[in-house]
Amino acid sequence: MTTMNMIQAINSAHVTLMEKDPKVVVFGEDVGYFGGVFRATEGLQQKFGVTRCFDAPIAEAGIVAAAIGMGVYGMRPLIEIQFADYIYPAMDQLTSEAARIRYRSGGEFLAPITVRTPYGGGIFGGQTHSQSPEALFAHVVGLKVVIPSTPYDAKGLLIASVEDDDPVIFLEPKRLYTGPFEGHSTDGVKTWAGHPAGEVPDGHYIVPLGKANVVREGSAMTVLCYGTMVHVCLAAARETGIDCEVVDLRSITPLDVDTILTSVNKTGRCLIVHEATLTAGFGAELAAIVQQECFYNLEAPIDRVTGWDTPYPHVFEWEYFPGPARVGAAMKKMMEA
Amino acid sequence: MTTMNMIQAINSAHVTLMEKDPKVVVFGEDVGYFGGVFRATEGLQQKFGVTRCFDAPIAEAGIVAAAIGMGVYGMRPLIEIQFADYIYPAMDQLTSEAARIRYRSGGEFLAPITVRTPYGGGIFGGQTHSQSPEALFAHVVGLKVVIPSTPYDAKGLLIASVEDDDPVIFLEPKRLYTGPFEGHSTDGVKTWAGHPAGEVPDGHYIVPLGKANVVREGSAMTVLCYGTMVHVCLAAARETGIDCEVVDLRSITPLDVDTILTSVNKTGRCLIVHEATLTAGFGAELAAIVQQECFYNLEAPIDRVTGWDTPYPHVFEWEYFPGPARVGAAMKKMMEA
Amino acid sequence: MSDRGKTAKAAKAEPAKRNSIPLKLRVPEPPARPGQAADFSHIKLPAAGVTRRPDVASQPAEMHDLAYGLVRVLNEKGEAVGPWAPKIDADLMRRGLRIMMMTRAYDDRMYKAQRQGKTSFYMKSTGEEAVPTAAGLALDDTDMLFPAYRQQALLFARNWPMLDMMNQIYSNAHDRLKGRQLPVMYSSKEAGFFTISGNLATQFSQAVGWAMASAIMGDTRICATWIGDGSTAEGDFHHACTFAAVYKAPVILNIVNNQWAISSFQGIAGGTEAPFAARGVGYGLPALRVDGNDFLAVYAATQWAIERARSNQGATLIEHFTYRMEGHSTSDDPTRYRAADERQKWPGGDPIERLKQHLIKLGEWDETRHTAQQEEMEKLVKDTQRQAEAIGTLQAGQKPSPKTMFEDIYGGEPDWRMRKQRQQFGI
Amino acid sequence: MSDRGKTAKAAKAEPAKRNSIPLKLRVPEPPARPGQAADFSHIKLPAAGVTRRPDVASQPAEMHDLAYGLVRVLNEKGEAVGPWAPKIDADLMRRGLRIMMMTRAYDDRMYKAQRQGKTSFYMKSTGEEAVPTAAGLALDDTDMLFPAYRQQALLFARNWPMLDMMNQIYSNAHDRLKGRQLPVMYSSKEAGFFTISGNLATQFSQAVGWAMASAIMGDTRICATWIGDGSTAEGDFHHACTFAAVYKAPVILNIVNNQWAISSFQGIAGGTEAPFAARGVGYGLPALRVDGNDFLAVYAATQWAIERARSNQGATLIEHFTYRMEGHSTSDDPTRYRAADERQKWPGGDPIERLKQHLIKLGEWDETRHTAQQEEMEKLVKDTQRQAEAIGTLQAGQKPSPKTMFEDIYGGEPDWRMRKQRQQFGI
Ligand SMILES: Cc1ncc(C[n+]2csc(CCOP(=O)(O)OP(=O)(O)O)c2C)c(N)n1
Ligand SMILES: Cc1ncc(C[n+]2csc(CCOP(=O)(O)OP(=O)(O)O)c2C)c(N)n1
Ligand SMILES: [Mg+2]
Ligand SMILES: [Mg+2]
Repeated sequence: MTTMNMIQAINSAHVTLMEKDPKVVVFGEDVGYFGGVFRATEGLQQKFGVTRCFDAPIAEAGIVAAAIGMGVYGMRPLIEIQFADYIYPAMDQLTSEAARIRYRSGGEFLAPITVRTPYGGGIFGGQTHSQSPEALFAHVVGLKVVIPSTPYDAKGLLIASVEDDDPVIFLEPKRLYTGPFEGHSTDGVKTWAGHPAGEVPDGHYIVPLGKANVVREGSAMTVLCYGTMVHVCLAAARETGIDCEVVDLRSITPLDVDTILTSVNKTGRCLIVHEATLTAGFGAELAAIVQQECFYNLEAPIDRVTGWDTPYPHVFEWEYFPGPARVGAAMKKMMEA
Repeated sequence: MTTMNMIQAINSAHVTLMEKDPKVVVFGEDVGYFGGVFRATEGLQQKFGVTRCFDAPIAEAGIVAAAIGMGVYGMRPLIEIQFADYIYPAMDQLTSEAARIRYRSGGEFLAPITVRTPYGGGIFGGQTHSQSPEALFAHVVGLKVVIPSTPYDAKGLLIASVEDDDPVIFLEPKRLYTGPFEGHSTDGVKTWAGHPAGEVPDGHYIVPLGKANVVREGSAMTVLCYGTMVHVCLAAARETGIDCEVVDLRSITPLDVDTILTSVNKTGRCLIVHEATLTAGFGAELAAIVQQECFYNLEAPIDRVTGWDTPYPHVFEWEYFPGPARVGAAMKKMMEA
Repeated sequence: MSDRGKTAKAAKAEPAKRNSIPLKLRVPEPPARPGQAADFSHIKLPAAGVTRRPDVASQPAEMHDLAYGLVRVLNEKGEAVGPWAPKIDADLMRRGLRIMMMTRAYDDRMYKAQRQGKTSFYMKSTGEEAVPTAAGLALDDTDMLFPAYRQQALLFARNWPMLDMMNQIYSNAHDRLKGRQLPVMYSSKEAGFFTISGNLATQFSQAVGWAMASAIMGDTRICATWIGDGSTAEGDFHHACTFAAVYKAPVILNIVNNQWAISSFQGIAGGTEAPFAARGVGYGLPALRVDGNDFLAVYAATQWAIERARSNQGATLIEHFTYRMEGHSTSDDPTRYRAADERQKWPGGDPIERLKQHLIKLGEWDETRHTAQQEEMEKLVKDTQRQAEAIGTLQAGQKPSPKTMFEDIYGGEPDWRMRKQRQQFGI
Repeated sequence: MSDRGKTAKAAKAEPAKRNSIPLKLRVPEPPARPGQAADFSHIKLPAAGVTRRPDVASQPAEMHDLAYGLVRVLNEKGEAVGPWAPKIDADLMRRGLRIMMMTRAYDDRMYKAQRQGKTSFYMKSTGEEAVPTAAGLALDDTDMLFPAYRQQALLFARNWPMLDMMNQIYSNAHDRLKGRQLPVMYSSKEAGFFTISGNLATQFSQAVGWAMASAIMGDTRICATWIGDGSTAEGDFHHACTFAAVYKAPVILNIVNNQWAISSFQGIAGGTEAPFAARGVGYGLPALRVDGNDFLAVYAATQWAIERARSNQGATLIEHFTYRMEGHSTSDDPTRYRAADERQKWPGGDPIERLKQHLIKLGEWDETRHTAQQEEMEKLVKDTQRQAEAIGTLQAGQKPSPKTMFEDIYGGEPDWRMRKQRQQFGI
């Protein structure tokens, strides 16, 4: 066990994977000599050589396509898209190709690629360094979508993703890289030291895809969330004093519906929180499932607290961000319903 | 009034628009001399000249980008993406650009483009000629998403879309091009002749965006649908004898929530039908809104009948397609709940 | 929001004093449309043998001219001439001829099967058979192929069973793709033939990734990929060229310029501004322009590219100049957009006819054998078709099991939604 | 699903008999990394004046050499020499010098403001000022600009108020972009300056569309666009070149090759395989390679391209060869990936210094005036900064009204969700 922040945990996952399997290859914009703009791949080129970790041209579609080709060859490419906001040029290669190759080849060819990409706001990145596009990938059958909320999970989920034979979009909440963040923009910076999930095993372990984590047990309501919002929801629960059951989904495809339904059937209330814009966000799918499966146990309408249906504005980062105040207010309102 | 099929109505919309406004320009793959693989732009190049209607290189991102540039100039580009399945290469230009230009320029620059594209199954097109990607665009704020279900609406909505200053994704249910289709794959081909909405005015008119159409009034349940599914749902209502209120949404962004809520509050039941895959499809958003806004009036869980969470398989087109049998079964089940 | 406007007054410089003429848009047009006589006068086919053959070890910068020339080996007399004439024996040429004839017979038959309603769709490769056939024979069977949809001959070149291909066309119970894909979108891992995509151009950059992987692993296998002239306009083409050049990937990038992309002539993809091969020059890739209807030229160019790739000299871009003799697909009617007599006037000849004449010239073939082989091919296709139809067609006979529809989306156990949906579907 | 396997036995040809060497991946590396001495020996700067100037009416096919040459006008003695030396008067050159100095002073100050926590981000254009300045002056003020993020000098060239720009940097109440965009992502319709995108390369193909529109409408306005060397790898670059060539769009496509893309040297974008200008040759576009640190060379090349565009000869691709003297942005530390003494050893000089020497040589400028202008610029920037800060910075002072966050997403009346969300937000 070592105390790691999320970047270090991700870096450690790379080292673990690359040491174990020579077929794991890492590339992306600035990931080689420099080690990535967020330093996630620091030291890998020095340790494993230029053909195992290298810089790529600025062409996200090309990066994903090359990874697919390598995956078809039999390698396990682990690639970085510098910001999730820049993944759209690769949409066709992800949707029409990575997600479809197993199906359309009758199961003969695979695209076992993992696409890491920092997402979400909270670093004053403006509308093109803050987006949360997870819903787009959740709609594409054939892709898996994984979102860690702690260093421990980040490493374990990343190893599980790379060892999985399916293409995985691995969204890293960049605001959590250096410490847990509860959404109080004016708070001093917290680090992962001291947080139980900041203790990370040095070697190989996995956190399985499709297993949610009940990070707080409670009886008053169920809160479904992932990524940065896990910490925001925990803060809101603490601050409101409402006995929430907070479920960190960890992956939205596959989705741990059993854990979700068990919790909502128990609490009778369900709040969904994500940072992405509301309309057709993944919260909609969660609400659709929960209302259908728990209809007779629901005591209040399911509510969603999310980013607004606007781009993520630079100066209004904190007005946009669904922080503990907005989440807490929704919790209170739901308890009154 | 002329009897037109949907292709003719779309063609007529082009003629009306191009005659009225020299700034309307039409391009796309094979749309020029040939008039498009579905013949929607037939005769336009001959009538308006090669610089008003012309072939484009096979580069969907390039086509959309060129349209954006023309829109910024002050024109109103009306472009065709040959199949909706081929729109993904343009995802970045649509999401990061067309949808954002007004916002990020403080309202100074506009991208008044309309992107027409045939979508949906029913023509044995296999998984790359049958997709329904509307949910992806519904999640992107800044885009409008319009889906007609009749020749009359197709022309009126297309004119409204082109005259709208915002970028519009205009999804044409290709299975409805030549006739209304109720989902019985073995039925003989019906034409639009005889259908009231097959009578189309020759000149200019609009069907406004954001106004749903209650195509069948009823009291037993509300059925929300669009495109081909409108006809399937009407057939299912007829075949089951259930007194459904069938709402054709016509556009999903903007969404006519008032009409939806009024209907569900009246009927107490809501079935959502679309051809796209289930998970994170637009039906999820509809369910999320309806359960929240009509919670205390709902007598049964909201159900969704959709394409399966699989690609659209060539040989199992009719097993995949959410036809009247599946829709009818869901209607009956809902009435029993 | 007050006086933001005020801050924003640009002191405009005085307007330019020049005589501006109105701008106009140029939209390229093919030389002839329906109702006009076909016109190939713009096409300059250099004589066979005149284009030089640089040493395989030459630098790309020393061979820009090759992108603007045309490698041709077979002359009008049926002789193989010039520096590119490959040293291959008659057996191999006869094999090439046989594969091309098999492909054409197969195409004709499957096209008709679609017309008879036995399947939904078909695409012929008529007139372009030399491109995949010669490349397929030049490459090792363990090299990987990333084709577009008009290289079915590659499968014949690898002795892949025709019955397996027909089962795919019919989406029947023996279709290895379980009826999922549109006809002609073959896939076979065993044959080293990558699953064809309905989305144009995507394979081009994937192939570069495969080649990079082979290089990273210190393997000896290379790969080849094909793209249509129209499809070169997609970004994937650019990514493929960029990655191939940057990492010196052992890949052969083939552009099949059959001059048409559905109804759009090659000028709409920029083919009249510069030959497609010239695109490669811009990336520093060696680029060849080859007579795609000349079996020996395609074979020789492919061999040259193979040698470069195997010796760590990286990728080669090859434009195969050919002509799409038939419609784009069964959904297309070319008389609506191109001159009716184009096929007749096309000066590049028929690849089967040209190789046949060469073999006859060499004394290695004759009309009797040719007619016999033609009949043999027709019979083979017919017999195989009978076998395939005994299994099933799209409309009749044995289909794959519908439950396969829910398989191969992910590996491992089905998740909650998949279990629920399978159940709803009744399996 | 029975015996699908059985049909699929490919009769493999016998394995190839050759000596295969293991493949290997080539990953390009810059000549020097931190801890090593900078090395520019691979860069060959031809003498000023030696590169020929083809007539504006020449065909692209006749000038491939220009993509491999380097248009240079200012020699080491500060003289303007050769066929590209533009005929411009001293006033215009002094204006260019002033704009470049203004840009540099502005960059320095805004960079510091970010370091002082007054905003979140900044990007300098130090060393590259000649590229946008000369182009901005050569173009008409009514021509349209589609810039990347390092062409701020274009706004100065159009006399756009510096205060307006600073308000954007500070996202304050007077920011015309209402605080929505990251600093440096300017936009001004009035200035004909398109809203800069955070998503690289997208403007390149949009500019071609704008130019096509101008041509369709029979207008006389042309446009210009800029892209970084690294960004040329995006598909948009390819689409821009393809559309520009096919439709002969009146657009100037500028590649600003400053040799770095964050930490990646130009070889990762393919710049060491062939000059970026050569990409244009492949499309049949006229392509120039220009000394980007030579104000007169950039001006002359732009003028040449303008003449072609205005006379319906279509697009020109220009590679401006320059050097990014500073870090990528305020988020970057270049000493982590490149040799510490690169900036000192860079042989291309400083564009401000070179134009200054030329003016002095002509007797049109002197050190005293230069120093005075330097002070004037610093004062101008400081005064303007004071004005801007009086309005507000990212952290303090007047912000745009939060309710603007919900505006300009769509035109017209807000829809149901927007009404609901505004209400939830409390407006
Ligand atoms: C991304 C994408 N865009 C459009 C299409 C529709 N389409 C199918 S084939 C074709 C023409 C391709 O022409 P070309 O590349 O020259 O190949 P050819 O058919 O001549 O072999 C088009 C536009 C597609 N399949 N995929
Ligand atoms: C689509 C996209 N991918 C990645 C990025 C992240 N990014 C911002 S600047 C940059 C480097 C660009 O280099 P270059 O084009 O050479 O321009 P320069 O910064 O040198 O002016 C990168 C990778 C982005 N903004 N957009
Ligand atoms: Mg073609
Ligand atoms: Mg650069």
